[in-house]
Amino acid sequence: MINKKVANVHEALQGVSDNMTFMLGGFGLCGIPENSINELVKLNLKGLTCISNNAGVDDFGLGLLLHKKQIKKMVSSYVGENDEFERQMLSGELDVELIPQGTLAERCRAAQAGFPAIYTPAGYGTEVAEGKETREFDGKMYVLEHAFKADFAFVKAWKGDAAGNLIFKGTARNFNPVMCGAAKITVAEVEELVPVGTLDPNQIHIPGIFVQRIFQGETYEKRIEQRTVRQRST
Amino acid sequence: MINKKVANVHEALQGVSDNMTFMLGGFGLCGIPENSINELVKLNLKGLTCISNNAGVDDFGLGLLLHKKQIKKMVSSYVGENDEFERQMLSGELDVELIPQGTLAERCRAAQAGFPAIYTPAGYGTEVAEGKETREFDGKMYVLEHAFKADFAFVKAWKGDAAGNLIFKGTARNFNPVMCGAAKITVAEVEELVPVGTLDPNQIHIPGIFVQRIFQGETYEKRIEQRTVRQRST
Amino acid sequence: MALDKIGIAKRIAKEVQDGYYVNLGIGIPTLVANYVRDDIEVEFQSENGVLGMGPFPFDGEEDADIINAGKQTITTLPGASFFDSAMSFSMIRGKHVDLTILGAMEVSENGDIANWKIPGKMVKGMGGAMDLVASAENIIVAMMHTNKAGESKILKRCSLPLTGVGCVKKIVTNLAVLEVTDKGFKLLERAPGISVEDIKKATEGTLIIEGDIPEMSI
Amino acid sequence: MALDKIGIAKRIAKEVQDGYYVNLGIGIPTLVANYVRDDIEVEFQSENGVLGMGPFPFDGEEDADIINAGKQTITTLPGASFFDSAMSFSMIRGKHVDLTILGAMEVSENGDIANWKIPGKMVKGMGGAMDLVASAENIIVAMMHTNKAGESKILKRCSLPLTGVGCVKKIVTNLAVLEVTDKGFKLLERAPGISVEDIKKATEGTLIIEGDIPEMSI
Repeated sequence: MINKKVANVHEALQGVSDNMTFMLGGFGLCGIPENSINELVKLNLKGLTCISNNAGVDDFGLGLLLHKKQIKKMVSSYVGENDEFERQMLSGELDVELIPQGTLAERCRAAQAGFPAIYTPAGYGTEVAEGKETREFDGKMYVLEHAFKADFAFVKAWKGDAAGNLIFKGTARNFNPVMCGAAKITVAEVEELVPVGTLDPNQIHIPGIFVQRIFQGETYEKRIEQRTVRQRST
Repeated sequence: MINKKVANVHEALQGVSDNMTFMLGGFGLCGIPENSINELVKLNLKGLTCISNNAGVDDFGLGLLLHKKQIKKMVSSYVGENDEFERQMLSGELDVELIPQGTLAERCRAAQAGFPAIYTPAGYGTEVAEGKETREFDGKMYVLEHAFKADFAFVKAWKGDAAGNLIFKGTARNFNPVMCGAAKITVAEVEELVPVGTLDPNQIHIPGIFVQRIFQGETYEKRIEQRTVRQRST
Repeated sequence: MALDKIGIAKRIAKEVQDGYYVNLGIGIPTLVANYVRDDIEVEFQSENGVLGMGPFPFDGEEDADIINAGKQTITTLPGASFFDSAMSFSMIRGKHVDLTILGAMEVSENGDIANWKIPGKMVKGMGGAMDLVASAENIIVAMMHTNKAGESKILKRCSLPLTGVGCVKKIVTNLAVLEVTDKGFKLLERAPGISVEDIKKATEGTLIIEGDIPEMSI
Repeated sequence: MALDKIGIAKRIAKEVQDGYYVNLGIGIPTLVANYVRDDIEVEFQSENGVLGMGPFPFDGEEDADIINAGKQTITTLPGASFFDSAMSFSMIRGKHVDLTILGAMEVSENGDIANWKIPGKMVKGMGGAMDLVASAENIIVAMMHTNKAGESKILKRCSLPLTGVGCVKKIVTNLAVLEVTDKGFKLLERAPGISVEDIKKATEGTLIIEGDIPEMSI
């Protein structure tokens, strides 16, 4: 078993520097690598390009990096729910590349799986396809989209082991699995680091080969963005 | 819950006919849809095109269809271990398209995921790439390979439920998941059909949306091709 | 009387058929789930990675790890599954989802839709909408017929950046049910108490009126 | 004396480094696992969908659902995982596997390899070999230096249909360890008791001999 365990978030983030490109898992605030993000805030890196489906909220997730103006460019599919983001974007301080969510997922997976590019129908005929190569297959039009290139991927899993194997919970899975192995170095933080051999080999979502470093996160706030409930009928 | 359960293999194979293209899961004899194959033999369909990593052995798996000369064309990555196959191929009775194993997997996944084609480095510069479009990305050459088109996919899972959710065991997983939803109709046979709600939603390998029909196989021989063991030290 | 959001959701719910996998967008579409007939089997997919969504959780039973694409806490029904974003869009791009219901800012008579950006003002992003409209064979748009200023959102050509081209088949607004045809918007139904004349006034795109237009039953 | 298959496997085992994920082909490569130093951590991947392979099972403990790419029954070690064929080749194509060891019928001095087809005679297929050689940065070929008729399999140009072009970096045969360079096969080591002259005779491709050629230690 090849040991990927590192002591803490500090050790896990060795080698990060200004102007790097990062992938960050999560959908909204669900399944985001909280500990890694907080460490990036602490390290006060600048000029970052962040590939992440969303950009957090004003005071949580990637919003924290935005507030300190650490991010130069965001590559996302949806960036609502964040006033500071909107301000920086509309003022031109922040470079934003909005791309379809499925394209975002598949450009990550292409990097993970060694594909240089993919053809997707998403965005054909819209400004997303402007300047991009398009092509017809079987009477339908597709846009050529390239694999991402990133320095680090930061993902968050539910459980993991020192071999780097990961299991995700519920919809906190989202982009995390497709970002594993899609950057030069993949850092996984987990809620629970379990002994090697306790995870069922049939039930591992991401085999450790896609993960370079793994650590147990210290705390997880797991903030809920839209708490919606129904009343119990009496 | 949308019910995909059918009573038996006979009902599961409604609509199959001569000259159709089938995908069949399995690697060697591991994880092959035994019940569906046996039914195809019984139905005595002719002129079939079969997309399957291997072609069974002389008296088991797809070898049974070969013996009855039901197969017109095989699309596979490896076809050793089958004398009748080799005879039919070398004599020209059987049309064989050999393609790299990763290409086979990804042409299935492309069909499942709505991609028209993929670029893979596998086979570049070899006869596999002859007549195919090639292209350079970042200094490396790739071959354009198209998504498969198939009428039925026959897969075999370990456990499944009436919603069509599937779980695979060990290396019997192999091509089965990537063929689900990659044909017009996907037929899943399972060793054990469990009540809906008993499978953990976090641990489902293939969600039911990719499966049109599911049934519990009557018997599974699960033959071992190369029994290799070590002796207990005394 | 023009329909409210619930009325639109109720009318769209009638389009949902037995055995459908349905993707619901944020806003009015989310409400549709509440009004689907209970004698048919339908499964709801959300692009953030869940199939088989159930109702909102009871107070106190929310799980931060189980949300829908609108980031709302949800529950799952028996037979549900969770998966990653790549597999989620395999379902969408691979045409495994039978019906997509989403909102729009504008729709044009050739079936174009705009719903993700107002240049210089608002840019929330397209989320999964571009993938959905590019691949879904069956798209219903839920929207108000006019904007707050009373201007039509049912247009000859969209003025906003597009989300997809030539993809919308059916539109349910607070005033009408429309079908996108080669010749323009074919008026299928009127909201209760709304006249054909009312709809004509609220529609900038070509409106095709053939014979008597029935009132919706909701 | 020329090495036997086990000797070749033992020599290749010395190329395996701590922390490597290794894909072993069928035949001699499979034997390599038995001779890797036990003070380093290595994980074996098999393209049919397993990472963390262990030894063969004890008699009576075989599981038909747990095999390697050679269809042999295997076991797994703690930390192992199973996955589908698409993910397996994501590991391979995505360059996550550190070392690929495979057999060959022929290798040419520009690094081409042929190992899947003898036209008109034998066509077993390429299995995963074309994917492996097209993407692996570190490929070692395990093979006999000559065929049964005594003809060299280390050639100027391959005569059989290729599996991959310009991809082989190192070759371990029953006679020698060779490195593929711009100028030809560089002789790195001799098998015990085998002379440079023996190797010259058995090699059709350009052989580069610089200085004293050490004998292998196995």
